[in-house]
Amino acid sequence: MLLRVLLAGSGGQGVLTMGNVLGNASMLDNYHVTYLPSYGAAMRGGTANCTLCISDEEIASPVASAPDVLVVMNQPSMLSFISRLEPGGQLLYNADLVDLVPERGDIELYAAPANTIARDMGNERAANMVILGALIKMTTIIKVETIISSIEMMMGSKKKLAETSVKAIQAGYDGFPF
Amino acid sequence: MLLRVLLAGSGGQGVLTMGNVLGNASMLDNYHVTYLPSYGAAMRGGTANCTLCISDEEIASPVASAPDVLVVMNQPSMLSFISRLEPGGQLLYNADLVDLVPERGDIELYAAPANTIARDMGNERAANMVILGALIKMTTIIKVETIISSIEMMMGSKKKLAETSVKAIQAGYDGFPF
Amino acid sequence: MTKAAVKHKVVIDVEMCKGCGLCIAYCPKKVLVESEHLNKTGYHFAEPCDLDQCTGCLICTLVCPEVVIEVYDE
Amino acid sequence: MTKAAVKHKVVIDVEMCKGCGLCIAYCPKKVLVESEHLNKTGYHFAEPCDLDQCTGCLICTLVCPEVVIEVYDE
Amino acid sequence: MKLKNAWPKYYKKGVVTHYCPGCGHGIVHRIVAEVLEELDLGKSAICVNPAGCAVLAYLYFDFDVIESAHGRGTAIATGVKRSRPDLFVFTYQGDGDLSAIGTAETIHSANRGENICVIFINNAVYGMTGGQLAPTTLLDMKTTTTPLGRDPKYDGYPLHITDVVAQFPGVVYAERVAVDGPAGIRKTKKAITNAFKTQVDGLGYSIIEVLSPCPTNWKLSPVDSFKWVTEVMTKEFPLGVLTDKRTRKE
Amino acid sequence: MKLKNAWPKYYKKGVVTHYCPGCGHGIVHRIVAEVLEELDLGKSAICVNPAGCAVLAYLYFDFDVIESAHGRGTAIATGVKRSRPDLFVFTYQGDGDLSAIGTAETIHSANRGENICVIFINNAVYGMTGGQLAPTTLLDMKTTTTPLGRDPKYDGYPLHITDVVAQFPGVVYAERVAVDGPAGIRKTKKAITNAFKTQVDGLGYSIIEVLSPCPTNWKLSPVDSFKWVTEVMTKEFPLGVLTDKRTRKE
Amino acid sequence: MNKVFISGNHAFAEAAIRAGCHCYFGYPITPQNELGEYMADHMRKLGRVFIQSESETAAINMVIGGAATGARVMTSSSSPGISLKQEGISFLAGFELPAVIVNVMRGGPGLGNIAPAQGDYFQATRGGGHGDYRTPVFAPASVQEIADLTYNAFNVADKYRTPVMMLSDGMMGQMKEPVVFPEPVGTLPEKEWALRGRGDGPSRYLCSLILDAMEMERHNWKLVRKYGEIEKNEIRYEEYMLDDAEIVVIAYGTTARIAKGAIKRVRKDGVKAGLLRPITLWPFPRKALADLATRIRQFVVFEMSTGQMLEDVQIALAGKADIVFHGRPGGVVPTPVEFARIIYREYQKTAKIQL
Amino acid sequence: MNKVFISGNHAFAEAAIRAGCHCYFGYPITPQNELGEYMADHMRKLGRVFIQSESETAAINMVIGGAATGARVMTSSSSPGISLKQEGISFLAGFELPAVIVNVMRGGPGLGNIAPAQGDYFQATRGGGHGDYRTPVFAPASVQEIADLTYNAFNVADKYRTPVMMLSDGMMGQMKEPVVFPEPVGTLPEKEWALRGRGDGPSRYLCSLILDAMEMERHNWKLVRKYGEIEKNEIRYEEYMLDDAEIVVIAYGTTARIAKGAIKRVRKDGVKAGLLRPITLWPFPRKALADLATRIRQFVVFEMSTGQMLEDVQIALAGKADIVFHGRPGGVVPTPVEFARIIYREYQKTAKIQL
Ligand SMILES: Cc1ncc(C[n+]2csc(CCOP(=O)(O)OP(=O)(O)O)c2C)c(N)n1
Ligand SMILES: Cc1ncc(C[n+]2csc(CCOP(=O)(O)OP(=O)(O)O)c2C)c(N)n1
Ligand code: SF4
Ligand code: SF4
Ligand code: SF4
Ligand code: SF4
Ligand code: SF4
Ligand code: SF4
Ligand SMILES: [Mg+2]
Ligand SMILES: [Mg+2]
Repeated sequence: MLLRVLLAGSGGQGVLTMGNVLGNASMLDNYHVTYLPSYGAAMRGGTANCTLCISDEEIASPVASAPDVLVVMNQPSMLSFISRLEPGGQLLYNADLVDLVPERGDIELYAAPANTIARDMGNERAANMVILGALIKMTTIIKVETIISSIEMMMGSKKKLAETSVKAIQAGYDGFPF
Repeated sequence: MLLRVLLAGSGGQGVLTMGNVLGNASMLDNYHVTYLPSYGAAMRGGTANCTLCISDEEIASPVASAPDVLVVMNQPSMLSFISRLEPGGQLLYNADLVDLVPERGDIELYAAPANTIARDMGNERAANMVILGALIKMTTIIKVETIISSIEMMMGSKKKLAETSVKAIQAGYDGFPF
Repeated sequence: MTKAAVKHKVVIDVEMCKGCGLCIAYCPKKVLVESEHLNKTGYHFAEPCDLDQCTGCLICTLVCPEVVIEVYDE
Repeated sequence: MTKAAVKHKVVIDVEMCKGCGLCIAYCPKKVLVESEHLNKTGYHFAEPCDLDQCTGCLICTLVCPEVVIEVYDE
Repeated sequence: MKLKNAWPKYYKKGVVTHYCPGCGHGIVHRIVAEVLEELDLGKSAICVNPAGCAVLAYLYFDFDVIESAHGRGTAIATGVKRSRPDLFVFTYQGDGDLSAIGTAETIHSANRGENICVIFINNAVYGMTGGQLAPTTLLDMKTTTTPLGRDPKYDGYPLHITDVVAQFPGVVYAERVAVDGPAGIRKTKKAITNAFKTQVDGLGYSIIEVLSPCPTNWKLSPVDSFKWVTEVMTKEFPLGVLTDKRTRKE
Repeated sequence: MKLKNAWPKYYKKGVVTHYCPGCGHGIVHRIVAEVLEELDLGKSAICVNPAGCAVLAYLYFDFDVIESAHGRGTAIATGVKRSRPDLFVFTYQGDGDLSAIGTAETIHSANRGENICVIFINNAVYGMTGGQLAPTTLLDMKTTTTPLGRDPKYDGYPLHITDVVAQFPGVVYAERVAVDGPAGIRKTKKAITNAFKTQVDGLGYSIIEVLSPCPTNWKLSPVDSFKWVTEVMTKEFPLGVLTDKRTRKE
Repeated sequence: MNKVFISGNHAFAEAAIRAGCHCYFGYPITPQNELGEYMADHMRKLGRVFIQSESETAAINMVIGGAATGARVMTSSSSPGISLKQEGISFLAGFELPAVIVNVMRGGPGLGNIAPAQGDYFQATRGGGHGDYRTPVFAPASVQEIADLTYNAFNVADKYRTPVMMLSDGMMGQMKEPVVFPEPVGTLPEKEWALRGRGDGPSRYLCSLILDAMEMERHNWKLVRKYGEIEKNEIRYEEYMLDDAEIVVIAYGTTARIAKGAIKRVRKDGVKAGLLRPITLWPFPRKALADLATRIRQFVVFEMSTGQMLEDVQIALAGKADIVFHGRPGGVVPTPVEFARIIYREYQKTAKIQL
Repeated sequence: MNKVFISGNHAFAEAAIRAGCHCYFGYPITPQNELGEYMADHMRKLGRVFIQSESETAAINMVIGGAATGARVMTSSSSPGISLKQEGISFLAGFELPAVIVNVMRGGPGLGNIAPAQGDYFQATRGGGHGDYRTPVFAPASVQEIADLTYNAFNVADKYRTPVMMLSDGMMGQMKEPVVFPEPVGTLPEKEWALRGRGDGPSRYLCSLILDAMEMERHNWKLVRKYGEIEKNEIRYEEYMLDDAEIVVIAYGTTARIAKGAIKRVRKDGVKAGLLRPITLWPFPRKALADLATRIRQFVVFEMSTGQMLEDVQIALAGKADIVFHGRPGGVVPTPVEFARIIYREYQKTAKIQL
């Protein structure tokens, strides 16, 4: 099994954090996993994305020209990446910041009102964690408990932040599909 | 035919000029010729030397580990180079500045009171040219006329200097063996 | 379409605007505001609201790093 | 061999001297002169002539780049 | 209906820059293009680009540009100007580029009094590589390589390189200005105009240091970045003319 | 019979230097050895040698020495001192080494206020390579690469790099002295003593610029070279203390 | 479980710290900035040395200074910055000073770009600097291997008194993978040659200047003997599915792991492909390749360059087998599918020949 | 007769001036100081440009600036200084800017010494700089050839828009020989690509930064095609007594002329020895060597290094013949007698085998 996930959004949306939490969790669940962020000048424009490859065997390339799963946090990322999604792949997007989804018949679509949910929970910046929760429900390869311990492992120091993140992940997990 | 000449003395004695005049003359007489000076840090000490290879065919190496002819202008150079002279080779030295000639049975010795002669001619600094005159008389491969035109070619601008040099060369040429 | 009352017109290329807010902050007449809409690049672009106040002083164009503001005399 | 009359002795390692002439020029008592002989390296080395004049001021040792002058008290 | 602010002739139209929102580079770029137009230098201009956030300036400038290896701008400019004294030659450099790796080239091109102009964008950090310590970083300022703030004990002091070269006889005009609001931007344009004229008049080397906001690495909003330049940065780097030898007789 | 001038403990005995007759290097070498002895630093000293006529100084110095690539002395000294702050570290550099190819290393080691000493031998030429133009060459002075004399139009002006670094907060002691006679030599020794003490006291960077004769490339006798330093060179490079921050409170 | 999810750039730094690296000197350059930033975060806290130098040139010379005192020292950069270190690396080799130099390669020549590439192979293995010298070059193919080989690089550097190059690329530097780090070293090797002040002993010096040509030649041959030792003891490579292989891929670092993916694919279709992955690029596993050539006719070389390691393969195989080269320079990261296609194609060719 | 008795260093300079070199930028270093000093004497008088730069790094970047305007430009240095130019040379290659770079090699690594050596062969032929590029390398073996090849180097540089390296050594630079110089060039090639200000045309830029990997790759392959052209058209070598040769010496520059002397000697004793002297080191005359290998078994490689060109010979002969290497690194200049001894020895061996 090899799952290639591409997460995309704008700089401030915590896309890389999402990827790191997921990658770390995959490690905890003893998968082979690679995480590759966009880097350098690419970031200047304000967009950020990262690719995760999760597998039960050695991973050849951390690059995914055609990912199996695409997660987009805003409109511009939707436009730049949807065409790369593997036919039959799954698309999960942040319904609050994406109003236009280009036509593609050959993929599964899932919308998540991430900002709304996060806002209702009192911290809109946790929208990425809502999406993350939804993502693992959707992909079913990582246990939610693992994600949570992954969060605690990575944000251990920042108790407050960890809690809200965990709440957001739960919300996204329980809420999916919306 | 290949003649390898090593000229050695102290910085101020015009050893390199000597070599250049001889090399230039060899060219004028249509020989193959190479001139290789000591260079760089070696000069700091105050000694100077150069090697000429004069031949009627292409010259392989401008270096002469064992020259056929050795010309020394002062005592230190005598000490440092005499051992390198090829057995059967010719040694020409400036008798005025060399009082000790190490024992070597297998070479021809020629002394020239270069400074004295030059001083008598009114310019002690021309001692190198006196020796040069003696050298070509001794080696017989370069015509004295050629050396003279070589001088004029190289010092053309400095008339005065050229004249004294020519006079000194003649003196050395005519005087040899002393 | 221009409104008769307005003496100056300020045109912002909203798609090229990066929503830095400098024009808004430095406009002496507070003519410009941040739109609640996002442009395609995802920025809350600047837009004129109270154009009647505009004196055509060009300060907004002076501070705009993206050179996307045009100011017209009627 | 020291001369009784002399209060100071100046010893120059002539073989290591480069004949730069600095000691000769700066000796306030003109004690030192350039030898007409050459050392093995070919330099006209410095040598004391009028040692009686030497005050042991050490200026010669101060200016000598080769550190080859020794000055002794009797 | 008349357009009051005509598009600068030597600036490419319709290109979205790669700069972060509120970055000072965009503003200085526009000024450079405007001054070249006003002095009618665009046709003979050659700009030497830096390695730095402005590395892509050739996509925006509409006059001839040559890129440089990081820090070597003034050496390249020297080569261009010596080879073709009739061309108008200037470098556009960041503080890392000009005052760290390019120190020797900066000092010696200035000391030779090369007849070139240097536009020196001081944003107190390495922008392009992600906000590391620059020679110009303020004391106690946090950067990605001074996580606890710049400590003079280890990292040295903010380097005032423009003040250094201003003292050289070969440096004819040097001024420090700031992109921190409408007034500062106007002064910046005036200063760059003076510098460019200095070369046109064949007088020699000129350098304009521009204190310029880097909201991204300063972690401030563009508007706060402008304020920070005025309130904090100019305390370490006072504005003004550092030398003006234009009237000096040869 | 008592020897009045004992041999300097940290200077090798019986070695003929490769220096030309009357070269200033030999004199400064001796002074360095004497000061190390007087301050009892010879055992913990590490000297960074230049590429220059002094490249072979390790054959004469009787303390630990590391050679440097041309111009990089202060970078190497920085590495040594940061790694082993307990060692006494100084560089010995020529004017080409320190103020041409080594400009960036000189400026930034000084600006970081490294706790090292720099002994800067200014003889206004590149001695080792045969007397080419140095940044410190005087105007109109003939060298093998300025056959008609240094022309500021092409070759720039004499660079006063010690004055430059003296202004840095990290530079605690800077003085210019001259090897031009007994008095100058005594002053030179005093200055080097001050510099060495500065490091011992942990105060930071010190640099001593020594105007030093190069009879060979100046084409003057050793005695005339001394005179030339006094009469000509000190006009361009005035002697004196350029900064002294030793009493500054941290 | 002390497994951590970490990037290659951070792994270089953490492994160095655990190997007892006492000084880091470096200058920022993408795609390896995180390495220096990690050092900035950790070294001073540990009472060790971090300096962001004014340039790469200064950094490599600070490395010389630190190494001269016997400390373990590291610097890092990417392609253009590594070019600026070449004079210094030549000096390190001449001085016989140990140091670890990390090159996180990017696209070139010139400013090029910041994408992963393998265009500095010649520079790393042939000595981009002047004079007769070599530097051991390690080419990790995973973040775990970055940790292990960096840790080991310090030992090799000390053992042979030589600069060691870690040759990686932007993808390796940026990518995160799970890593188990080696334990921090206990005591470090004693270095009697290090300069620490003469103390009560004789004075000493470190220099690469040897004016006498005969002596210099002796020094050169001494270095050659040392390099011979390194060739004898330190060659490393990985063999992957070679036992029954009829076509062998030679690739290192990023291209090697991609090649593995390709081999897995083609094996599914019965194509008997294998991989020999050089882990040390110098010394290059020439003998291992020569041995393969006795039974295998067909070799494919994959590089993210226009063909540099290719020359080492040519020298190793000495005409005994056919070599096909497939390169993707300039920052393009090839895919397993792409490599698989090449392997199929070449395999068919030989197959035909066999009929 | 316009024959002059002149040193190699001066011949480099005079030939450049006659080739229309408009700018010289350089920094002093032994053993090539006389080159820059000659330029200092002549260039300004001719209304051309001479600058003694603050460093080799600055010099190579001034070269970039001068070349960008379309002028013919030169710099020169010796081994350590050439290492400092590597980043700049990589940029020249990336920019595709023509320039002539002279390396008068000395002993290394490190500061080494100032005696003649051939230890920078790898650096010159493999690109000591970063990224995928090559530079044509000419290796003169006499002062006359220094003049002729330098003159030609400017044409090659312009024709292919590439930096060209003149690889020489301290002996060549210091030695004087009789030389007849080529006539000064008339009109120089028009360079439409040069930057001269946009004037009334569109603005242009010169850059080596190509962020898009695909585009960068295209650029890399474009360069490779260009290098292919150079390999097709510019390979030069000298054949000496090869017709009946049974043992062939491969050597360049200084070692080649010494080898000739050795061959003359051994020929006297009926030893059928010959010489193939590569004049271009890159592109290397691989085919010429391969052809020889079809009839000759025994090759001897002479270098003043520990074995660098040796690898090009190995690649060229691809195992088809035996290769013996004899090197004298560090500044030692071998003698014809010494080389002759090696040739005898090897010749006897093969002779035996033939029985
Ligand atoms: C030789 C070399 N070293 C390092 C780099 C990486 N680099 C590119 S730009 C830069 C510094 C940018 O800072 P600055 O000059 O201040 O410009 P800014 O981005 O802040 O405008 C660095 C370190 C490089 N490209 N080349
Ligand atoms: C990289 C490099 N460039 C050039 C040289 C040649 N070189 C050695 S010393 C020197 C300059 C010496 O002048 P200076 O530093 O003033 O010392 P001095 O000999 O005058 O005491 C030069 C150019 C070198 N060794 N290395
Ligand atoms: S022109 Fe002046 S008043 Fe009008 S919007 Fe711009 S800044 Fe405001
Ligand atoms: S200043 Fe320009 S970019 Fe910034 S918000 Fe205003 S219009 Fe947009
Ligand atoms: S000690 Fe004084 S007086 Fe005596 S010789 Fe020396 S300088 Fe002259
Ligand atoms: S100063 Fe020293 S070297 Fe010079 S002449 Fe006197 S003793 Fe000799
Ligand atoms: S990082 Fe700073 S300097 Fe670079 S573009 Fe962004 S704001 Fe401008
Ligand atoms: S050249 Fe000058 S500096 Fe060098 S040793 Fe001779 S006198 Fe001293
Ligand atoms: Mg900056
Ligand atoms: Mg000097």
